[in-house]
Amino acid sequence: METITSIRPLLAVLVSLLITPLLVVSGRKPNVREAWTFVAAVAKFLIVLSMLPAVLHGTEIVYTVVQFMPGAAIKFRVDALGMLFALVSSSLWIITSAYSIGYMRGLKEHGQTRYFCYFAICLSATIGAAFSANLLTLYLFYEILSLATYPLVTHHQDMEARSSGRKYLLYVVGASIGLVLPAMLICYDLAGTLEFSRHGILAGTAASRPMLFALLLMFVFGFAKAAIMPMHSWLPAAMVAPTPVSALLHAVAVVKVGVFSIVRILTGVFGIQLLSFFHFGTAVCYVAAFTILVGSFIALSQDGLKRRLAFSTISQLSYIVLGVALLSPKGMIGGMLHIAMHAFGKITLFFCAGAIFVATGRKNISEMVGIGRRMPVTMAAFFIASLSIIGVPPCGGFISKWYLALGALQAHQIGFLIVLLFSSFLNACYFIPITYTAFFCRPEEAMFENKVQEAPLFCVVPLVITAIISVILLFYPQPFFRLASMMVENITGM
Amino acid sequence: MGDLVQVVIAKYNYWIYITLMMIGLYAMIAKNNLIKKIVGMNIFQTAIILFYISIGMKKGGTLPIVEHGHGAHHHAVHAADYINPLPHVLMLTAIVVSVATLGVALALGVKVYNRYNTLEEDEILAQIRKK
Amino acid sequence: MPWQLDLAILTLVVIVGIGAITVKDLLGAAIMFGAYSFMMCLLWSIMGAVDVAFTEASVGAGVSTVFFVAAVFRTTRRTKD
Amino acid sequence: MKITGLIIAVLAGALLMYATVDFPPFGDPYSPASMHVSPRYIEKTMEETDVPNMVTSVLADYRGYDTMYETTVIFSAGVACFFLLRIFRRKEPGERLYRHVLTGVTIHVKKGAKLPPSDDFERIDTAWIPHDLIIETGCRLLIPFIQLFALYVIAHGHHSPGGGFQGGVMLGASVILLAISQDLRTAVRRFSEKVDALLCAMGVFIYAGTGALCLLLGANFLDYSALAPLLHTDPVMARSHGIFIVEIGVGIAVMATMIWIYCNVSSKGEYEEGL
Amino acid sequence: MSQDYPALLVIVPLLSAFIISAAGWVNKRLCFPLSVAALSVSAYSCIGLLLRVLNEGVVHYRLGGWPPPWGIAYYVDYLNGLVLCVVSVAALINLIATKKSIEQEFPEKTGPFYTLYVLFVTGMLGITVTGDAFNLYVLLEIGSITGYALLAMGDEDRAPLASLNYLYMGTIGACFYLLGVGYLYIVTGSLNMVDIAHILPGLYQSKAVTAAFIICMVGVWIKMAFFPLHAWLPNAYTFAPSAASSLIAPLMTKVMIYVMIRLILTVFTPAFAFTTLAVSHYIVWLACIAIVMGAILALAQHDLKKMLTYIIVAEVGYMVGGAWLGNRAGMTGAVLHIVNDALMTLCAFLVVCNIVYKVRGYAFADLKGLFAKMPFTMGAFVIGALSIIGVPPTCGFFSKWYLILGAIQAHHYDFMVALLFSSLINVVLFFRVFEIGFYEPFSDHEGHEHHSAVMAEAPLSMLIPLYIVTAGLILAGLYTGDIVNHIIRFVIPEGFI
Repeated sequence: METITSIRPLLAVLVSLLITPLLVVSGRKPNVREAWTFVAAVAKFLIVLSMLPAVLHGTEIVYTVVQFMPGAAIKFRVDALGMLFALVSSSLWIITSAYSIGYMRGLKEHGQTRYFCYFAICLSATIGAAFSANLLTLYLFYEILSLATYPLVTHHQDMEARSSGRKYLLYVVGASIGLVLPAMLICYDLAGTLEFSRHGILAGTAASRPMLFALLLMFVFGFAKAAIMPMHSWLPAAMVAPTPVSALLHAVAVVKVGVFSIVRILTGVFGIQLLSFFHFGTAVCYVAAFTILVGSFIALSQDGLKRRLAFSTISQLSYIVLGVALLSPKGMIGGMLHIAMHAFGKITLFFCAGAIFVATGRKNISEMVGIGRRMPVTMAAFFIASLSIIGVPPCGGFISKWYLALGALQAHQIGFLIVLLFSSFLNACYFIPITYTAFFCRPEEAMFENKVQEAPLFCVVPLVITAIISVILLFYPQPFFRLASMMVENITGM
Repeated sequence: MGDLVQVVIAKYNYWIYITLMMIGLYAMIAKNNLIKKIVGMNIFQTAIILFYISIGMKKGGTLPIVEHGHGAHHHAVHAADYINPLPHVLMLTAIVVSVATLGVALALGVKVYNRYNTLEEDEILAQIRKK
Repeated sequence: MPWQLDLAILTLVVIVGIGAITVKDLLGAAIMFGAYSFMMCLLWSIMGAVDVAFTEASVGAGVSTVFFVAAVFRTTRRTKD
Repeated sequence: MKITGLIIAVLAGALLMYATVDFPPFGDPYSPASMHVSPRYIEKTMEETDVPNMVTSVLADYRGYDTMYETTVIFSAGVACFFLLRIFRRKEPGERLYRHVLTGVTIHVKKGAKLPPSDDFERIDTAWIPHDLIIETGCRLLIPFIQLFALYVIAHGHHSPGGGFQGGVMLGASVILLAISQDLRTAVRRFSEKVDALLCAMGVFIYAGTGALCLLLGANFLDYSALAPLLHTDPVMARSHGIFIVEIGVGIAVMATMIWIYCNVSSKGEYEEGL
Repeated sequence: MSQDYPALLVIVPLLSAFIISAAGWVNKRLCFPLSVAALSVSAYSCIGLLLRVLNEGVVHYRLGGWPPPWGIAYYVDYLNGLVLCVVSVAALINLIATKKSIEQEFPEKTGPFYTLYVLFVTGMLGITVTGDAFNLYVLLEIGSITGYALLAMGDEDRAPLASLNYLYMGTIGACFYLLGVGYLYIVTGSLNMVDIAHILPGLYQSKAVTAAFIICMVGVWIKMAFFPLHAWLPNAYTFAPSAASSLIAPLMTKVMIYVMIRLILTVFTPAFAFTTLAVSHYIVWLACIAIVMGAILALAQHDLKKMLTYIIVAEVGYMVGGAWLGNRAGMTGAVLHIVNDALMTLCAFLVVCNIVYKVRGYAFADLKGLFAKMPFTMGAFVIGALSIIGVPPTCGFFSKWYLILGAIQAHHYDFMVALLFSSLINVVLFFRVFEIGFYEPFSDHEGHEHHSAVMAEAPLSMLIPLYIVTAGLILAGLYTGDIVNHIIRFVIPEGFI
C-alpha cells in the first residue's frame, strides 16, 4: 500500500483551531462570528473531502509533525477508517453550526463566543483523533477533546452543570490518565513503538496472556468516552449541555471518538490475529452485549427525552464495539458503518429534541402528547431517524445492523445475533410510542394550544437535511461502505 | 592502658566535635526559644569547624607560615613540617558564613519579636492560632 | 603541646557549650556563647590554626557576642528553656 | 519535640561516630588530607606567590574565588539585615531630649520649642542613656589604637596571622565600641549609614573588580599575575600585590558590614538609641 | 570573549549586584534596568556556553589560573549547561514580569530587593556551574541567605517566623553538606569533584565515604524539601512576597535536585550510588510517599499559593524518585523534569503574582469569578495547570512519560502508581480552582455579586512575560525529542542501562 506525504491532515486539524482567535476578536458582532464558523466548517469539510479520492484509491496520506522519541511522535495517517469518521464529523459540523445558531439565538444563551470557540477546538481534536497514526497522537487529541468539552458541558454555569461537569471529568479524564496512560506506556515498553500497524503493535511481543488481557481491559474501560458500562454514567449527566452540544458531541464527536479509539486499539494495537488467538474478542463482545441490553432497558424507563436518547446512545455505541469485536469481516464492516449511520440518525433525534425545547420549552416525553400536530416537520424527521436507529428500511441504520447480524452469523455467535435483534425490538419499544402519541391522540388530549409553531428555520432545516441524508444512506451507502470494506480488507488481509 | 590512651587521643577530637555538633543539633530541634536555637546553630557550625581543623592537624608540624620568609627561596620547604593550611582557609570562610547567618537570623528574630512580643515558639504559634 | 591540656580544653568546651544552651537567661546564654567561642579559639591556636583562632577571637568571641547582646537587648532576656 | 530532637541527634551522632573508625588517626602527618593537595600550597607558596603565610596565599590566591564569595556572603548578610529591619518612617516624638554635655543635665524640649544654638547640648534619644565620663574617655582613647592595630593586621597579613577579615572585623568592632560606649547617634554621626552601605559595596567590588580586571587583561578571572604590567613587577610579585589589594577590599567590606548589621539589629532599624 | 563565558555568567551579576546596591542610594529607578542588563548578559552567556558545550563537549575553566585540584575549576557539561540556561532565563523573565508587583510591595526598598535578587541568582548559577565541592557550599550559603531575606518580607504576621524556620533547616542542611565534604576530604584529600571521583573507587568500602554520602544526601534533601524534611517549605513560600516566591520556588528546589544528580553521577559515580550501597529501592519508596503525601496535603489547603507549594513537594518526589530509579529512562525523566518543573512552577507563581497584584489575595475565596475578571491570566494558568497535570502536548506530560517509563523498566510499579495518583489529584486540585473561578460569582468590594465582572486584567508588562513562559511550556513539550536526544542523552554516563 503506497503512502504519500502531505500537510493536508494537519491543515484539516488546524483550520478550526486557527479560527478561534478570529471568533474571540469578532465576539461583539455575532453575524461576523458565525460567518467565521461557517468558513472554518466548510474549509475543514473540503480539506477532508480533497483527501477522499486518494484514500479511495487505497493510498494513505501521512504527515509527521514532530518526533519525540523513536516510535512516539505526533503523526497523522489518513486511512479508510479515519477518513470515514472524519467525513461524518466534519460534514455534520456544518449542519450543527447552522443549528446552533438557531438554537443559541432562539434561547438567547450567554457566552456564545466561548461556546463557538470551544466547539471549534472540539472539532479540531475530533479530526486529529480520526487521523492519528499512533497511540500517542490519539491520546493527545483524546485529552484535548475531553478538556475542551468541559466548558461546553458546563455551559450554563449553574450548580447542576457544575456537578455533572465534575462527573464528566471524573470519568473521562480520570479513566484516561489512570488507565490509558499506563497501558500506553506498558505498550511502549513492550513493543518499543506506538505506531498503529495492521498486524497490531503487540503482535510480536513476548507479553503473557494475563498481561495482554489486563492491557485490553485498561484500554477498553480507559476510553470512557465509549460509555461501555460501567463507565457510562457521565453520558446522561452530560445532557445538561445545550442541545447542539449534546447533538454533535454526544452523538457524534465525543462518544464516537471513544468508540473509534477502541476500534483502533482492537485493530491497530492488538490486531485481529492476537485477539482471535487468545479469544479476547469474545470477552469484549460480552461486555458490549451487556451494555447494549442494559442500556436499552434503562432507556425504556426514561421520561426525559434527552436522557432517553442518551441511554439509547450508550447501547448503540456498543453495537459498534460488538461488531468489531466479533472479528468477522462482515461484522467489522457493520460496526464501522454503524459509526456513520448512527451518527446521522442520532443527531437528527437530538436536533428534534432541541427544536421541541426551543419551540415549547418542554423536555419530558410525557408532556409531548399531540405535539406532532403543532410541529409536523420536526416529528416526521424524528420518526424517520428513530426508524434508522431501530434499523428498519427505509433508513441507513438498516444496512449497518444487517451487516452486524451477518457478522454474528459469520462468527458463529448466535447468542450475539439474538442480542442484536432483541435490542432492536427494545429500540422500537422506546422510540415508536413517542411518535405515536405525538401524532395519534384525541384532540382533547393534546397538551398544546394553537400558538405553538415550528422552531425557527435555522433549527428546522438542519434536522430535515440530516433526516433526508439518513434515508439516502440506505440507497447510496457509498463512500462509507467502500471505506469500511477497504479498512476491513486491509486489516484482515482478505 | 597506654594504647587505650593512644586510641583516645587519636580519636578524641573527632568524638568531641561530634558531641558538640549533637548538642547544637539538639538545641536547634528541641529548644523552644528562637535565640536559643540560634545559639545552638552557632555551636553546630563551630563544631564542624573544629572537625576541619582537626583534619589539618599534623603531629610535629608547625604554624603554616614559612619561617625566615624572604631571601630564603633556595631553602627547601617540606610539607610534613607545616600544618595543612587548606582546612584553615576553608574554615575562615565557614566562620564568616556563620557570622553572616547569625546576623540574618538575629534580624529575623528581632522582627518576629516586634510582631509577637515573645521569642517562645509555642506562644507565637498560639497567637497565630488564635487569629 | 601536651595532650592533657588539649583534652582538658576540649572537655571544657563541651561543658561551656552545654551551659550556653541550658542557662535560663538569654543574656547569660550570649555570654556563655562568647566564652565557648573563646575556648574554641584557644583550642585552635593550640592546634596551630592561628589564623582561624584569630578570626574566631574577633568574629566569634567578639562581634557575634555583641550581636547577640544587641539582639537580646532589643527583645527580651526571658526564656522558658 | 525534645524527645525527637534527642533521637535525631543521637542517631546522627551514632552515624558520625561509626564513620570515624576509618579516619586516619588524629594528627597523622601522612593522612590523605595532608598528602594529596596541600603539599603544593606549603612548598610552592613562596615561589608562586611570594607570601610566607600559606593561609593568606591559599585564601586569597589559590582559592581566592571562595574568598570572594565569602565576602559576598558578608555583603549579602548586611544588605539582608538592612532590607529586613530598616524602617524609614521618621516618627517625630512629642518631645525631644537634649543633654548638657558638661553637666550631663537632660533637658526635655516640647514639640516646636527651640533651644539656643550652642555646642553644649547634644541630642539624645532616651533619658536613660548613660553618660559616663570614664567609659567615654577610655573608649575614645582606646579606639584609635584598636584601629591602628587593625590596619597593621590587614597590612601584615602576608607575613603573620591575620589579614582582611580579622582586620576588618576589628575596625568594625572599634566603631561598634564607640556606639556602645556613647550612643548609636554619635557613631552614626561619625559614620553615616549611606557611607557605610557604599563602603560595604565598594569593598567587595574592589575584590571582584580586581578579578574582572585580570579578565580584561586577557588572563583568567582572578589570575593576578596578569596585573604584572600594571604594577611593573614580575608575575609572582604581582600575585603578592594582588593578594594585598583584595585583602584591603575584604577589610573595607567586612568592617562596613559589621557596623551595618550592628546598627540595624541594635536599633530595630530605627537608627535611634542603640544599645 | 566566548572562552570566558563560564566566568562571565556569574561575575556579571555579581559585580552588578554591588553597583545596584550603590545605585539604590543614589536613584531607585536605576536598579531595575541595571538588574535586567546584568541578568540578560548572564543569560546570554549561559546560552552561549550551552551551545559551546553542544559543539565542543565539556568546557573547563580555571579560576585564578591554577590547575585543578589546587585551584577552583569550573566544569561545564551537558547537565549543568542545561540547568544554567533554565535558571538564568527563568530569573530574567521573572525579573521583568514582577517589576510592577515589586514596586507595589516594596515602595522604598527596591534597591536592596534587586541587590538580593541578583545575588540570589548569582548563587544559583554559581552552584550550578562550579566543579568544586566547597565552592558549592559557599555559593549555597549566598543563595540561602539572600533567599531568607527575600522570603521574610512578605506577610508581616507569618513570613518572618516561617523564614526563620527555613533558616534553621537550611543551615542544618548546608552544614550537613559541608560535613559530608569534610568526610570526603579527610579520606581523599581533595575538594575538586572530578578529582574526588577519580580517587574514590579505591575507597568504596570505607565507612567514611558511606557516611559522607549519606550526610551529603540528607543535607541536599533538606534543602530541596524532600518529603519528611519538607516542613519548612510551604509556609516560607506561601507568605513570601509574590515576586520572591515566584523567583525562589522555581529555582531553589530544582538547583538542589541538580546538586543531588551531580553528586550521584559525578562525585560518587553511579557504581557507588546504585551498586555498592543498595539503597536505591528504599529511596524510591520514600519518593512514592513524598509524592502521595504532597498530593494529599495539597488537597487539604484553602489557598492557591499553599496548594502550589505542596505540589512542589510532590514534584520533588518525582525527581528524586526518577533519579534513584537507576535506569536511563528514569534519570532522563528526572533531568527533563528539572527543566519542565522550573517552567511550570514559574508559570503558576507568576499567575499568583498577577492575581495578588490585582486582587490582593490568593485564598480560594479571592478567586471568585476570576475567569471573567482576568481572562488572560487565567488562560495562562489553565495551560500551566494542564502541564502540571501532565496533558500532552505540554512539557509536563513528557517528563512524566519518561518517569513512568523508567518506573516500568525498573519494575517499580509502586512509583508508577504514585505518579498516576498525584496526576489525578492534580486534576482535582486545579479543576477545583477552575470551578471557583468559573462558577462562583465575582463579588466586588461592595459585596454586589455579578457574573459579568468588569475585566480588570494585569498590566501588559506582567502578562507578556507570563505568556512567554506559557509558550515555553508548549514548546518545551514539542521539542522534548530534541532536548533529550541532543543534551540529556549525554548527561547519563555510558553503561547506564
